[in-house]
Amino acid sequence: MRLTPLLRRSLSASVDQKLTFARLWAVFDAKHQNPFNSAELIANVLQGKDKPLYHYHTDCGDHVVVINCKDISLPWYEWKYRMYYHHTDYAGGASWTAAWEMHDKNPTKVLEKAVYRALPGDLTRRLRMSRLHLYADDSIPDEIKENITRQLRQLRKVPRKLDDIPEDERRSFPKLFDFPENHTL
Amino acid sequence: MLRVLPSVARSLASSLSVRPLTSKAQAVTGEIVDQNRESRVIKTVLGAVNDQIEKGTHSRLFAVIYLHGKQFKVTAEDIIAVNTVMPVGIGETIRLNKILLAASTDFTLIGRPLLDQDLVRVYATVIERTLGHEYRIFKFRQRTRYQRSYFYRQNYTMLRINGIEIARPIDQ
Amino acid sequence: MVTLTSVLAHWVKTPANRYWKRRRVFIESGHFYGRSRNCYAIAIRRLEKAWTNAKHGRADLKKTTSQTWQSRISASTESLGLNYFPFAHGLAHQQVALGKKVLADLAWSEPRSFRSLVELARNDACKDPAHIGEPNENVILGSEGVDK
Amino acid sequence: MLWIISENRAECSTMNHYKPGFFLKEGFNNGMLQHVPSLARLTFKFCKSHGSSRFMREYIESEIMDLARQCPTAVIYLKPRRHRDPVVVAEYINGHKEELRCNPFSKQELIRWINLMTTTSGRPSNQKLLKYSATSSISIQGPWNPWVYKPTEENLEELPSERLSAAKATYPTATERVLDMVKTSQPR
Repeated sequence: MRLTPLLRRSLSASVDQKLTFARLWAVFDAKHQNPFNSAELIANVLQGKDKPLYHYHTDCGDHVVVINCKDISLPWYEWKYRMYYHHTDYAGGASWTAAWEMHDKNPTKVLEKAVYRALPGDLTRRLRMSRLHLYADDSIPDEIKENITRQLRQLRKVPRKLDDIPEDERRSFPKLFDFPENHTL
Repeated sequence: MLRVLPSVARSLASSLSVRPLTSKAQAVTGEIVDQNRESRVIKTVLGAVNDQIEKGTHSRLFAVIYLHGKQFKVTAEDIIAVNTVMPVGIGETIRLNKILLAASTDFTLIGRPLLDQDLVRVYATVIERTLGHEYRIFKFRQRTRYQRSYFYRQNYTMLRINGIEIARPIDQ
Repeated sequence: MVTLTSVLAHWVKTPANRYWKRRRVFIESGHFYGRSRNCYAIAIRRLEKAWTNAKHGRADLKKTTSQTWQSRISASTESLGLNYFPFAHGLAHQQVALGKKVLADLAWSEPRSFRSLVELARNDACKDPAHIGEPNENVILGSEGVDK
Repeated sequence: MLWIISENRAECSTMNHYKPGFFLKEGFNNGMLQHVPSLARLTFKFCKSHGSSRFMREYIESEIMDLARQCPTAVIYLKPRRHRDPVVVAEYINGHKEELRCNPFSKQELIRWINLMTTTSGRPSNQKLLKYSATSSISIQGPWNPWVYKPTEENLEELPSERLSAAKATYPTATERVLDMVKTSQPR
């Protein structure tokens, strides 16, 4: 069948439309990442702020799958001093939970709350949160893994432990100075 | 191995069309090591673009024009509304001289800041001169019974873009 | 009975004048919620507030539109490995006078032209590598028939 | 009562004004090859004796021939009737009809309003223009999509992948700089 130029243009236009507004699934590795800085990155992706057709009325955000939530790293002593407040609405019902305690109960909760705070507090917040998929370790269900087409870059390098570095690499590492023999560490 | 972005070469070529190759333009070719190769690249790119222009095989053109303090991205058959009264009769055709950018699918000519007037030509016809919607500018002061309403309507001139053409090879 | 000239006739409080005075207000308050739609005393107060707000709204619209343009441009440049401000400075330094409105339009409608603009700005900014960091690996370094 | 008579029934009924905005659109690509003027008929209704039609009469005496020469495709009617306000009715080729009461206008204002009626293209007046340009081909190079700037080899990678996930630093770390210094000073 031979298409007229006008018809061909309109057909390709509808395909273009679907391509342009395609909703991707991105994956983010939270290992050794600051959850509050990562939350800003994830919130931008959930809102679609990384697309040139972003508009605050347009629902153009991507899905984000976050893995290794149990390995997040909080700065300073925040595991101890960051408190999550809850009130049961009864007298004396206030409670404060430390971040480490929250993390023990649910390893995805700290990041989830961080992303919730980073998103704008309008009616779209719950919808966007429903596109966030958090997993404690690196195992993703198959039905979600098959959607993933995009990888978000981490914000900071994951440091290597001394035990992870092979023996020969450790030996070949240049020594800047040596301790004197009588030096006690 | 020479590695050059086709788009860099395109922008290079476009800068050539406006002015001769300056030291600033040479800095663009940071990835090209050999001077001879650079000139060969420019020749090839310009040749490819000129070939399309001479044979007329390039796709539909679009241009960014500067008109009455505003910029419009236009292509043939477009209508634009300019927020002014133009001293041109209805149905008369004018030529738009200030062109910031002209491109097709395969090449982009970027003006720095304007493209040569003889290179790209954009024609437009005035099809309508009208007023916009009326809006109320309301002034109100508390407790003094002062309130005024002023009404205002903007002037608009509608232009139909007749066509965009590249008149000559870009490196002449 | 007092007879008035035609100039003073509209001063008379007739039911018809009362109706049309209210009619003019209700025409504009038709989309309000509750009694401010149909009760004159409430409607006129809400309308005055709406008219003063509209004045600020016209100014705010320009601001939010400009923010949207900037957000769209930076989304596109960042996926090409360049932030918004080096991009804008690079274009200005190369004497390219394209405005935000047109750049935001090109960013989604003409990706190839936009990419060549980003490359132009990047090569200008490359002189000071601290501003742009490493080139993004999303950029394909190709040789489309130019080096043969 | 002759205020502004309009085809829009909402103005005369008890409904509120709902005036939708409009986008630029011109039928049959008017102005591409040839421009077809949109004004079809212009009717001047006025009184021969009443003071409210004074400036309208002056306009008709001095300006109407110029107007007829200026728009040769339009038909101009003069319709005198007694003791009523002057009205100008413009009818356009798309079927739109616009009526304008001209009682408060001076002759100079009348010239401007009638000039406006000849240059507009027959859409209901006082509508909000929503977009300042209209195009049939929105994108020439194909619009942006999430894969435009994406390198194709990324599609072959199995996600999540460590290579694409690793953070990129702008500056070298202190360790890397020390290692670099050591490497450069080795021949010594």
